[in-house]
Amino acid sequence: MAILINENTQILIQGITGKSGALQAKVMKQYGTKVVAGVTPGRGGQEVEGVPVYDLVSEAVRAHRIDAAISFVPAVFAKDSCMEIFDVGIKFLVLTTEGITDHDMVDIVAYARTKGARILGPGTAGLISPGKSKAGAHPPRMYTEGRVGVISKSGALSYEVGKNLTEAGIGQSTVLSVGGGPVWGMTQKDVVELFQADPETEIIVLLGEIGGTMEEEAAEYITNHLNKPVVTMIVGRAAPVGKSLGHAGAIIEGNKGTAAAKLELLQKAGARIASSPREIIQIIKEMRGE
Amino acid sequence: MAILINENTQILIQGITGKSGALQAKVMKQYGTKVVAGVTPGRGGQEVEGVPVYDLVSEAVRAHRIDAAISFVPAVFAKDSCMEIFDVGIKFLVLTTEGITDHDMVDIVAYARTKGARILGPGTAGLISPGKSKAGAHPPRMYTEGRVGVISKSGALSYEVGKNLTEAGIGQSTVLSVGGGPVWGMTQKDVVELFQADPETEIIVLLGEIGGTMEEEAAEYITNHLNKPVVTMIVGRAAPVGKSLGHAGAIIEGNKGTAAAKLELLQKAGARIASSPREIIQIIKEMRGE
Amino acid sequence: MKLFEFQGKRLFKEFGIAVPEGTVFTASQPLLESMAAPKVLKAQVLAGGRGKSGGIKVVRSGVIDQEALNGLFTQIIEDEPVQAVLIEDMANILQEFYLSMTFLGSLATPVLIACPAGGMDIEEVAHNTPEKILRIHLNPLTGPSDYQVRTIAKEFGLKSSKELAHIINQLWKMFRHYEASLVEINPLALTSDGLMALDAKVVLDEKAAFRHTAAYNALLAEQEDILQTGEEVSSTKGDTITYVPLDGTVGLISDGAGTGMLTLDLIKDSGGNAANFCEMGGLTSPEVMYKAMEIVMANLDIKSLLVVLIGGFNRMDDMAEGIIRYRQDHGMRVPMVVRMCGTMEEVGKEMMRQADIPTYEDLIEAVRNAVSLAGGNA
Amino acid sequence: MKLFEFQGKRLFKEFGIAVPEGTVFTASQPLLESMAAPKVLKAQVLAGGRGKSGGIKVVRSGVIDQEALNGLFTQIIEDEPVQAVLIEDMANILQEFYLSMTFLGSLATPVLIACPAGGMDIEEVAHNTPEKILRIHLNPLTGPSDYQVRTIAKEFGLKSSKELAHIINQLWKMFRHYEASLVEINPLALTSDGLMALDAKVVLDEKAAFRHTAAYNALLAEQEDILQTGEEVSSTKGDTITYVPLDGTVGLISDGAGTGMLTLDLIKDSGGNAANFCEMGGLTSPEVMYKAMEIVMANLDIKSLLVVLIGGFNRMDDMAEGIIRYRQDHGMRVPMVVRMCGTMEEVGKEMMRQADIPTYEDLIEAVRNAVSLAGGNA
Repeated sequence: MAILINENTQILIQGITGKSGALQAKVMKQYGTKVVAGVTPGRGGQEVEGVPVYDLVSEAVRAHRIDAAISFVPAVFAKDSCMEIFDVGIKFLVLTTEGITDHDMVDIVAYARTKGARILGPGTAGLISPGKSKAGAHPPRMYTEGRVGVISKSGALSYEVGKNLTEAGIGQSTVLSVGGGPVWGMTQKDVVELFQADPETEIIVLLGEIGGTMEEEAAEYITNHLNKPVVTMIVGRAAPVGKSLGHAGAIIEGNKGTAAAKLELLQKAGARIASSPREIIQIIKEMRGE
Repeated sequence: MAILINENTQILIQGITGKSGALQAKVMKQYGTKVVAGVTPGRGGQEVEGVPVYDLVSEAVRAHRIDAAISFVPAVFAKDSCMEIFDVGIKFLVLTTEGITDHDMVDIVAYARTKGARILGPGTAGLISPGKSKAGAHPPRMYTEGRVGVISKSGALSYEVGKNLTEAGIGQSTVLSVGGGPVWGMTQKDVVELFQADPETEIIVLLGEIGGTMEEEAAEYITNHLNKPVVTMIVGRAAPVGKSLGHAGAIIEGNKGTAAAKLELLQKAGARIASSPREIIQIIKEMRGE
Repeated sequence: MKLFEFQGKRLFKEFGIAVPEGTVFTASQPLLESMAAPKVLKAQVLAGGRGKSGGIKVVRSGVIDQEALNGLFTQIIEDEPVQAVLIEDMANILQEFYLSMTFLGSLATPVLIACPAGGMDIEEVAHNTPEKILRIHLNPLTGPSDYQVRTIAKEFGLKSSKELAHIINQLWKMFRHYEASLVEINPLALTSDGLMALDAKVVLDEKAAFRHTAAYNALLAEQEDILQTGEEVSSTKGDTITYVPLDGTVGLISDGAGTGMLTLDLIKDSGGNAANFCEMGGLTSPEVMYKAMEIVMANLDIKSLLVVLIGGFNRMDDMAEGIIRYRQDHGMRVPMVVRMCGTMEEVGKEMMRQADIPTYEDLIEAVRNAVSLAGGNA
Repeated sequence: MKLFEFQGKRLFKEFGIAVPEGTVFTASQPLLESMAAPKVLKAQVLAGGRGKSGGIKVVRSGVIDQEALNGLFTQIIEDEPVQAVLIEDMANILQEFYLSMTFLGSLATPVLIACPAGGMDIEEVAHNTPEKILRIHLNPLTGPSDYQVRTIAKEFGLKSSKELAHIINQLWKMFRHYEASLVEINPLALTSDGLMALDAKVVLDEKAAFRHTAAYNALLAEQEDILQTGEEVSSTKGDTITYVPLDGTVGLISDGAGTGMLTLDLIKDSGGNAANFCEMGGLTSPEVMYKAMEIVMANLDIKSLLVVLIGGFNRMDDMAEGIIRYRQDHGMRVPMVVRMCGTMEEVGKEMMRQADIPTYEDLIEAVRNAVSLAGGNA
């Protein structure tokens, strides 16, 4: 199982001829990801790492079954390229691009919703279902197949925790980062929901950050719907308190947003609290009675 | 059962204080339709035929469970009032308004799709599930409860056929008209699909007109998915051939649009062809072995 | 409302879509100075098929004088006398494309239609090689996307999609702004000066007139000026009445398009011929009923009048009021057959009884009677 | 990019939203003629809470002279010396509302926030009577609907929604056109002259600068002119580096916000204090690594430098190149602790080995070492 991608998922890379796209095409293929097509306007007919390149997504879907896409398209072109993905009916897009404007991003998410599609990102490091497939930056050697699902906001933090888990002999079902916002596609809550439905995932590790209300929303879902154990770590406990923008930020966030507020809600929801990757390992071992 | 509305459906009337809205509120209530709320901006607090009137749809849904809405709002305000319906989560709207511009109408349908909502109309006479509920203009005495589903483009034609069926002792599950276009919400195909899923409907009567390609699309669905008998009548056989607009009309319609083309496809799809309401009765009686 | 080519091109120009330089002349307006070739002279008619009917003259050398113009003004294209001619600079055409935007009604979506082979034979191309025609659904909430433009540019064999993107985006803005039912550029020509609209077929949605009163009225007034010596416009405006004249003797009025067409079919099946198709819409007043009778009775060929009413939103008392008032004001020079049922039918029928006008219950019976009264077979 | 009130109001005016007449004065620009009361003098600072800090003076009678202005120019509001003052006509306020548009990030939707009780105490209202605050999700593909405006008008107790509709629609257009992260009108005042924006808080999305180069640059240049005598802007521009100065002695660079914050927590848990937070983003070049070191090392309080790298999209060979080049160019005046792993880590570590810079594998070990080298507890 795992969530979102597995050994059968056929993936298209948007922006495959760019530096990052080409490198990740190589790493992903080496890992075993089924990269079946790439798209870069004007480069149709070329090949990158043995993957055929098309000018248009519509040409790629005529030639291949595509289950998911990962985009390395620059922010300037992101909105159009996302719409191109959703218009052909692809239902899952990993959007690694950073620097997409907030207004473009709300348009992209609104459009995805009209098509029933999911976006991971923007600015996401992507995801890995260890031993099966990866779409994004997760360094393969830091992961091993298993039954712990890891959700992070930040990419590097999901590497850090994956590395610690793997070194401790704890395997993962899927590890992913939702990206840094301020406007997201999939949220931590959305991913918790998927892990809840995934029989292969036994324990969920939820990695949060100060600011925003995403962890609070996940906590609410956990309280009301989740029946799997959760370990959580909120980073930024030592960070200075940020200033909110105008009154609107304060009105929206209310008393939420601080590490203390998030931890309190997650604890109430039944999650175990860790303050370092090492503590995450300890708690999981305890949960497993090891 | 029946489709779209039944004895439990709670209905909101938009534009209830207008001449047509108020009259239909009365007729619908007399028939037994559960008309639970009305909306007219600026008239909040009033009552029409014992139905409470609100300024905003959001106020009505706070006070009542609303399953469907019927709108008598003038064309000028139609787009906004439709969005108001869909934004509160109402999933079925009977849009009787005529004269909505085509551009407004494609916006309304696109918006409804983003919310997973259905629109019957515009310019529809609405629908009746005899003996259970009616939302629209169908004159009660022309209908009687039974197992024939009737789909019409034109309202009056659905009265005409309903009247003939009832006089011949043939009852109906639901009778509806999708409206005259040129841009529609629900199409004949969409309604055939609903009748297919309705165990109460045994025979489907499909009433079409020359022009457009809606009957052809229904024929395709019938060919591939339907396992209930269909009787069809296409009116306008004697009408002069219309002129298409520019080349675009000809390109879109191709060889479709004529009564002959529609009848040929429907016949291939297995439908029985009638050329008058009396023939419809005869065919249904034959089908039933009467 | 169909626009003349020159009107459509003016809208194109307003939205920054390149068109050839040109001037319009009406029949009453003489050519004061002769113009130097090369020019294209194009008859301005609302009918289609102008090119194949000789309504376009290309003058490659010499001068364009009144005589050349008169050659077009004497033409009649599909029953439409030529009342205006557009004289345009001749473009240096490298390639001709087809581009239009309209609606797919039953999918309720705007559609962009594009074909790399534009020009007069587009319908044949559509028929013989349908795969050459791109039908691209446009999302009304977002408009055309760049990738959609690139899809077309690739099909057209254009190296850069930039100029095409400008045209498609501006055409979309115009389509939306003026609430057109159709905007068609055929051909969209690649010329030595870039992409240019060599023809314009624009149809505006009359339902949108309330939102564009000034613009629509100005276009209409201009058309009436040009058409004044031509035939009277046969369709009525300002209400929901649809009127189409036909050749027969049975005048027909219905309160629904579907029952109207059914009645038309039944008249024919009964051996009669309808004099017209006249449909009032499903929600109308006594005044509209009255007006429909005026329109239909103005046809002197009528031998009987068949009124088919089956009221849903329409109230039979309102309809009876309109019919009775018309008869009071004008009398009836031919026999009238009225089928009346539906909403408020008791009241309506009672009114008719008191006015001594019989009503029918059954449609077929009413049809046969009307056909027989008109001297038909039934 | 936060805008000054007067800049925000200029944008409001551009979009047809009424604001009081006013003029801006900078500290270096004397008041040439005294002005007649009633006027409102408003310190122009980017910080919030200005009203409660005495940054607004209402002069009801007499004249406004240089002395009155100077009273504001000598103020410091939340560490920000007042460098500009806006002098405005006083409005005749009947009622004060709150209105803003921003984003709900995790729902990915624009939101319109409205409250019938606007003014300085809005946050208290939000806290004490949250039911008074309307949060209306706006669909980015369609913008505000009339019924949403009517919903607010009813809550505000306005008889007609027409003027409010104009303001909300224009505010939406401005929000979208300038790609603002926030547009806030508090108070939106009902005055004897109609609805008027008495304050403006506008924050632009710096990521959108590529699309609005001229406009954003002009606003920024204007801010720099005003702030020139003030403190240096501490954050860097033009790349993905986030830099926040802190009080401690351990310089910190990370290639991810999450691991950066985790490291900050671990430094504190180890008894140390970070001198800063500096995060480079997950996809950067050797040049960015080099620049991050320049920025962090410019702080003379630093006793050790901790570089935490865990590469996904970032390549460790690129990071090593940046570090080594910086050390070649500038030397290192404090000890450096580098944790390096992830993409291309073998190559990166080999480069570091050849440059004789040790690398760590374990994060906690690296943190403790850096804290200890800075003279902390670990």
